[in-house]
Amino acid sequence: MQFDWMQIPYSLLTLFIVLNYGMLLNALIAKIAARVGRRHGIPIWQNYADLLKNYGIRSSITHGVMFYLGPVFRLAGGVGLLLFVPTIFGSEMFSNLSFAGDLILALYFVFFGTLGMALGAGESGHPHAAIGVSRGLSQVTTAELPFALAVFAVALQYQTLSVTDIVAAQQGGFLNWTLFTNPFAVAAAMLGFLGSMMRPPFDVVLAPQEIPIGPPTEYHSSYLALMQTNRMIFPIAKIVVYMNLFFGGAASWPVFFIKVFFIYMVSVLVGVVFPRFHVEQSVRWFLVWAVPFGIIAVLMV
Amino acid sequence: MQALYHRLKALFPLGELTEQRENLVFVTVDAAHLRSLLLQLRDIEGFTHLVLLTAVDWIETGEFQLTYLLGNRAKRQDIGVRVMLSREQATMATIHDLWPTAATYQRELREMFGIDFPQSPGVNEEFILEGWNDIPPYRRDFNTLDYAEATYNDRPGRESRDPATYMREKLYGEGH
Amino acid sequence: MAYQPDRSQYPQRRPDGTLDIDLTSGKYLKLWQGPQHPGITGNMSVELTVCGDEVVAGKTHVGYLHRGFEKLMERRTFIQCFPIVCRICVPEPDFNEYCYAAAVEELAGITSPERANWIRTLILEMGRINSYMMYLGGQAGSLGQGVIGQWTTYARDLMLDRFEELTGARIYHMFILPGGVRDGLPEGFKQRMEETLKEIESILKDVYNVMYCNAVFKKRTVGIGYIDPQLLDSYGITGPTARAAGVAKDVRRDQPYLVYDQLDFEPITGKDSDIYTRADVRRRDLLMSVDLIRQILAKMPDSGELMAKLPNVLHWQIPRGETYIRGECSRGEYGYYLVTDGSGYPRRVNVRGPSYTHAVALLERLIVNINIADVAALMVSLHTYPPEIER
Amino acid sequence: MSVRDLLSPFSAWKNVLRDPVTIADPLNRDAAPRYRGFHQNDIAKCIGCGTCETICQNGAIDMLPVDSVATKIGDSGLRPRIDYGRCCWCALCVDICMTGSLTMSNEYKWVDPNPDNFRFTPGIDRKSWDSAELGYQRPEQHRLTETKRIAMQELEADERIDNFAEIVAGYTVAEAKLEADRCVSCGICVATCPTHMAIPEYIAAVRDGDYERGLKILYETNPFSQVCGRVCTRKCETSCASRHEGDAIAIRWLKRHITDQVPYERYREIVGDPLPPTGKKVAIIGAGPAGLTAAFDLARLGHQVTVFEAKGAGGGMTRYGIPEYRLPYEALDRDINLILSMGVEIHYNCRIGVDRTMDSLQQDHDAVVLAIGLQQGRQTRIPQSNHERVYRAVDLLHKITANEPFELPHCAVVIGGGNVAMDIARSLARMQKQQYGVVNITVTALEEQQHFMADADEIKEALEEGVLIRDRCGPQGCEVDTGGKLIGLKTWRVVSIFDEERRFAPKYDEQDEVVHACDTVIEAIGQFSDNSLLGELLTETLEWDRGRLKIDAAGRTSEPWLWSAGDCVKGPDVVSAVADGHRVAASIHQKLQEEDR
Amino acid sequence: MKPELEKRIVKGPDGFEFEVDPIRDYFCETPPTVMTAAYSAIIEKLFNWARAESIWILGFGTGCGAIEMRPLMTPRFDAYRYGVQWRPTPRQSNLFIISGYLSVKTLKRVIRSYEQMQNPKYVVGLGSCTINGGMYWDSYNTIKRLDDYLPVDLYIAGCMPRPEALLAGIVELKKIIRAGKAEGANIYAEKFEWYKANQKRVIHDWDMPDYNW
Repeated sequence: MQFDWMQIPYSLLTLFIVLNYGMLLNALIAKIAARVGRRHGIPIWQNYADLLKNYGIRSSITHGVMFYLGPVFRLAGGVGLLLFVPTIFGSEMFSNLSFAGDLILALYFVFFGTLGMALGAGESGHPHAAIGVSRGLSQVTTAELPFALAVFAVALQYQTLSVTDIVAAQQGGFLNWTLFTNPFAVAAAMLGFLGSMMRPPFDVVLAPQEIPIGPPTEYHSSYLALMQTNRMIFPIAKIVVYMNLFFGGAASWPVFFIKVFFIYMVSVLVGVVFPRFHVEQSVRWFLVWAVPFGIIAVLMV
Repeated sequence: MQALYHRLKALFPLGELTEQRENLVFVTVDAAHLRSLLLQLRDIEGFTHLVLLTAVDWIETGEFQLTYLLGNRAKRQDIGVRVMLSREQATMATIHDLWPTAATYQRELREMFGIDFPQSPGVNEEFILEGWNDIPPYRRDFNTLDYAEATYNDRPGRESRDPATYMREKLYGEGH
Repeated sequence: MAYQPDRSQYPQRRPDGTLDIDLTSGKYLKLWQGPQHPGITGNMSVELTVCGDEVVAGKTHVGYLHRGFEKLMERRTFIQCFPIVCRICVPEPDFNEYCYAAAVEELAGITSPERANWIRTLILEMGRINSYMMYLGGQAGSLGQGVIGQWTTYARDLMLDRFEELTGARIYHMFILPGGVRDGLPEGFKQRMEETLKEIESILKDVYNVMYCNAVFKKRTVGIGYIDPQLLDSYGITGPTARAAGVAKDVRRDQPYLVYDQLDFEPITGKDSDIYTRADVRRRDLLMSVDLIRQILAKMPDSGELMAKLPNVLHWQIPRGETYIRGECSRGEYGYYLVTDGSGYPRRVNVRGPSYTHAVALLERLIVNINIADVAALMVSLHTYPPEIER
Repeated sequence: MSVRDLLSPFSAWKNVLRDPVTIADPLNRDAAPRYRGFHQNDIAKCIGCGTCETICQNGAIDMLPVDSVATKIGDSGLRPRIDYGRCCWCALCVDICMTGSLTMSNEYKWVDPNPDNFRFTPGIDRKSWDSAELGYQRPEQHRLTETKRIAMQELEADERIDNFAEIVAGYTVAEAKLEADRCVSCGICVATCPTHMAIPEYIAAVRDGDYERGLKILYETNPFSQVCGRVCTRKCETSCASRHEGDAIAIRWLKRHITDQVPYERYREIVGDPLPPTGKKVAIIGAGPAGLTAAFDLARLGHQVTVFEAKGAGGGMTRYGIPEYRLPYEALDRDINLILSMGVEIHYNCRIGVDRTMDSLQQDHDAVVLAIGLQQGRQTRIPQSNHERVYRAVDLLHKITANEPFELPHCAVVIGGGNVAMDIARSLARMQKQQYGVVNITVTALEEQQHFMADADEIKEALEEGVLIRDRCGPQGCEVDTGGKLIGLKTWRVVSIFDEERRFAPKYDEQDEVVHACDTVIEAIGQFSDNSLLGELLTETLEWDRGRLKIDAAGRTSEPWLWSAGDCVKGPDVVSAVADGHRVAASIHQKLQEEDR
Repeated sequence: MKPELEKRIVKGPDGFEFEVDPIRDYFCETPPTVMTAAYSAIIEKLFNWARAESIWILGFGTGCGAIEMRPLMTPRFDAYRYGVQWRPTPRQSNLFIISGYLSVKTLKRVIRSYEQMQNPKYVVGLGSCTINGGMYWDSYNTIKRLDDYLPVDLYIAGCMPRPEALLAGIVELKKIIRAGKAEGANIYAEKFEWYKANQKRVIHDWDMPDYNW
């Protein structure tokens, strides 16, 4: 694959589309979750207002360089993840900066933001942030484990580390999706996915009732706005990876929108109705339920 | 309840029995015999539930009345044990070892009435108030209205007229 | 494999019984839950000393809501006390009104009319439903299951509508006053109440399916926050917390007041005495209240006096005396100790809220050696309302 | 843990398909019909008694004057202003409201950035909820004060008809406490009482059972408390706040109760000794309530007071006008003796103008008070009314009191609907019963019975005692038979009493003529004062106002040494006379002090 | 003062002893500064719109009124529709609803929480108690006028105000914000000395720094 300068504005366009989609999707998901609670929920444009409001906060305080860099790292993680995987399969415009080994980079980016966040939150000096960070790191690590195993299985299965190639291999009817060709890997990955979406039962990191609200507890104004921006992009980017690896990717924007929505809904489906685990309970849960699937998947291939 | 009273009376110097209801009586005992009376009530007579422990300030006679209210669920009876303390030296033996929860009551009494319970856990710590610098507020000689008026600002602009006085001024031009 | 924390570095006890905690050592962390904290039951706080994520000591701090009711009542006439007492406990204010009214009636030698007693019972049971609904939302919410709170608050809102219709107010009803109640049931009340009860039952069914039959919820609550039945008396534990430990402590049965002796019910008990059992006892108690309301509406007289004759309330004086009135509120034994001295003002009022013992002595004992994440759930499971602690 | 535990939580998702239960427009949601929202006050009904302020435990209510309401009898002119920085919406103010004017709407939204705006006078300051119909109103049966007056024990008609024993028994201590307990101590009555008795205070004394304190309060303002406790016109009760939704407090009976409860021997000590003598001398003409009150006040202030009374005993109209069954002479004597015990000198049977002249009084005294009352009965001047069997009520009442003989009519018609008419009718009825065994008295008057000037109680009791009442009868002449014997009174039916401009101009239906058979006609249509004692010269010098002496607010006449008080200048009323006496005494005292300086 | 907040000498791992003053070490004492609208009118307008449409309430139930916050945020009244959300930390909150009476002990925490909120921030006083003391006007432990201690943007009458009244208040607050008149944070900065003096007059146990963001 050749690098073309034109890919940069194209990928920025992707970023723009995904950001707006993320804004609306998050609001839509919130509205759906609100429906379960038998209410209407936020207006669909709420996320724009929140974001703008937080950028418009006049005062802000910092606890140090890392506190400042935390959200930047986080956002970089989200944006980076998005930019280095192809968003729309087969589209010249929206394949972004993907390259042959982008799968490894993607894995790295998934983790990258969390680390930055941990450093920044740690510097805020707030005990709740510290507790949240330690919980977060242990949980993310175990949640990544089945995902990594699944990715490993998929990479083995398709004999490539290029996301584009993996997507290409899944084209031609939905039966070619990894979902059906390697269900154990998908199961492992989806269980890991539940853990990485910060929704119950795996939201012990934020846990407003225990350590309000974990790592971002000290973040505010523009810092928070940056993190919010990331919260709009990062889940979508992550889902893009899942979609590409397991659900046949998307060949056009409408397919992309629909697939992302449904994959997102998986975590919501579970998240709305369950309470949260302890951190050690969730760690154990991943080890007991998700990791074996991953191992089986790897072994099967 | 009369039978109970007579049984207790044989063992302790009790004051008169006040029968408030058929299942609620009050007796008075002196501070020295309180503990043994409570033990007797708890362990022999089945009054195992400490309902409450509180004080009443009888400032006219210079006494605090401590009320230990005990309940017997099986017999559906309650007995209030009154102990009169001098306001000047308001100190009482602690019963937190009989009922751990009494420590909280004693802490509150210490703070709100200034009654001391030596050896009760945390009795000298602030419980409800913070930075209190006046006499204990539940004492009768503490005037809450005066304190509030002196400490917290009122919103100005309030005034009121007494109808009788106002009518006399208005109808008869009399200023008295 | 059960989780076994490493306790080797936990604090030792000093000879005087206090824990040997040196904050400067870095081993321990002081963590405050509250007063500005979503995981706290109202405006109070718990000072946690944690080691890792285990609590080694907890201390309840109250007083954030202290208004000095007992002092304020000493300078209000007997009727003037009536609007103020309900403020002592926000989520279930009616017990204050009832206990105060009953205490005044007893000392003044007034009997409230039969029909008023039925309405009082009705209001108390309605209040119990509300309080339990708050609790259910809180218990699920403390574990991060927000949707239960949405449903139960809605159910509570429906009941508040009934309250509003009957009493003229949403939260502070100020309806039960010494001598009786303000008014009778409005037109069509029974029917609307029945609709509300049906809706509540259906919501409770959903709650049962989503909250009680929930693997994660069970995982988080079964076996946590165990209260030894031996502790009940020494810690003054009453109400559902005691009943969940297998002791059928229920004032409604033990010392029936109002019209409870004419109603058909049995105290609900559990046996495991953990958070889950307490939640379950409360849910079944709630269903029992629904049933009791149905019984009350069916049996209550539709006409008759609502107020006993009062002396002119502006200069009402009550002879010297003291009494204690108790009732079974949703959290346990609620009681008023009233002392009068022959003047127009109470000499002393002492309010015995069940949270007083539950949230201080008991909580401080139970909180030791549990996970930080369980603190909120434990606190909620004791169902404490701070205003009745400090008043 | 079972599969069910894993799956059943997902049942929550069924709600996605259900409609949300959210209230679509919560900003315009009505509260329940009984909701206790923001206050409303019916300004026309409100009397500004301030009971709401008294019961409010939050100190949220201020009583303040408002421009659109004037102070008048029975209405203080104040209106409650409520501070929503204090209110807790307990509605005790609505429950206690004596007139039912204060209510609550079911409106509940009030948002304002300025905290000083949350104060308003309901009904005066226009609010959006003023016309709201729903909201909390005090339920019918829900009363925090007793509305019914404690019934007074009275003699039954058949027990009282043949004697002059006092009808009213007076409250027992228990009854008085209950009655006193009904009072809300608003004090609206105080200004209505001509002599401004401290009514709430002495009622409080009854409540507390502290009768000596009560008595002291009574005699501060009224030396005729025994009299007023029985026969006061009780204007106070017409303005009583309890009157609006129930019976007025029996203020008169409570006053009497205090005087009954304290042994008479204690009175003098409780009332206290007069001040040391000042050496000033004051003459008072007439020992009626006005004169004796002035005497009492001045004597207590240390002045030397001499009272000149034309009749053989003191009390004036209270003795000679009010029948014994309403006011026993002993009660009157007790009051008078107490006054005299202050060092007042009294000369009975001393008619000024005959036994002494005004000039001599003026010379011997520093001030003179004219308190001669209204002694002469008015006449109807209808045809034949100069017949010897046509009497004036006051004359007959005087004869009855003084035990002067007169021929007791077998059948009498009384003209007039006032208290005097009732007094004479009932007095004669008693005498008829005693002497003839049957009562045959008819009372005729222009007004309808419910508009009679007489107290409703008086009418009721008169009817019980067998007196007939013929209302709306205009007397047209006495019928005399050929032998010159009075045989009846001719009346026409009254169509209207006043003309369009409210002037007295009765119209009759001449066709509807009735002749009331009788052997005696008694005119009870009012009294006037005989001022002949003044002498021609003084009469000339003094200024007059429509037949009465002209006096200023303090009771001064146009002569600097002469004051006048009581019925002769103010019209008939015991308690007004007492008030007058106080006023004159105060004015004289002031003058005398000024002279000293 | 709490023992752990007192100044003390600590011996470091390297053997050096140094003084620790927890209060001064943890918190900033710089008084707040007035921060006026810094951007051009049109941008400020946009920001004001966003501020009005995104109101984050601090989840601190200071008094009885807190009980109506739950119905407010749940199906029946669903304040989310109005752009209102609930935040557990003062850092991220814009609106502080003082839900009724404030005891002195809570006032201290309220001040601390308020100061940790970022400019612009709004305060709404709920019910009689915040206006003129309410039914606790004669209590020794509750303040009477909230505006003595914090700048208040809006008051809602009631005891306690119903959720509907709260929503009406929020709608009104939005109007104020949109008009750019909700400058409580700047008022607080301008009259800082005055507020501090008032606060210190009633909080006797003043163991916090003068300003701690």
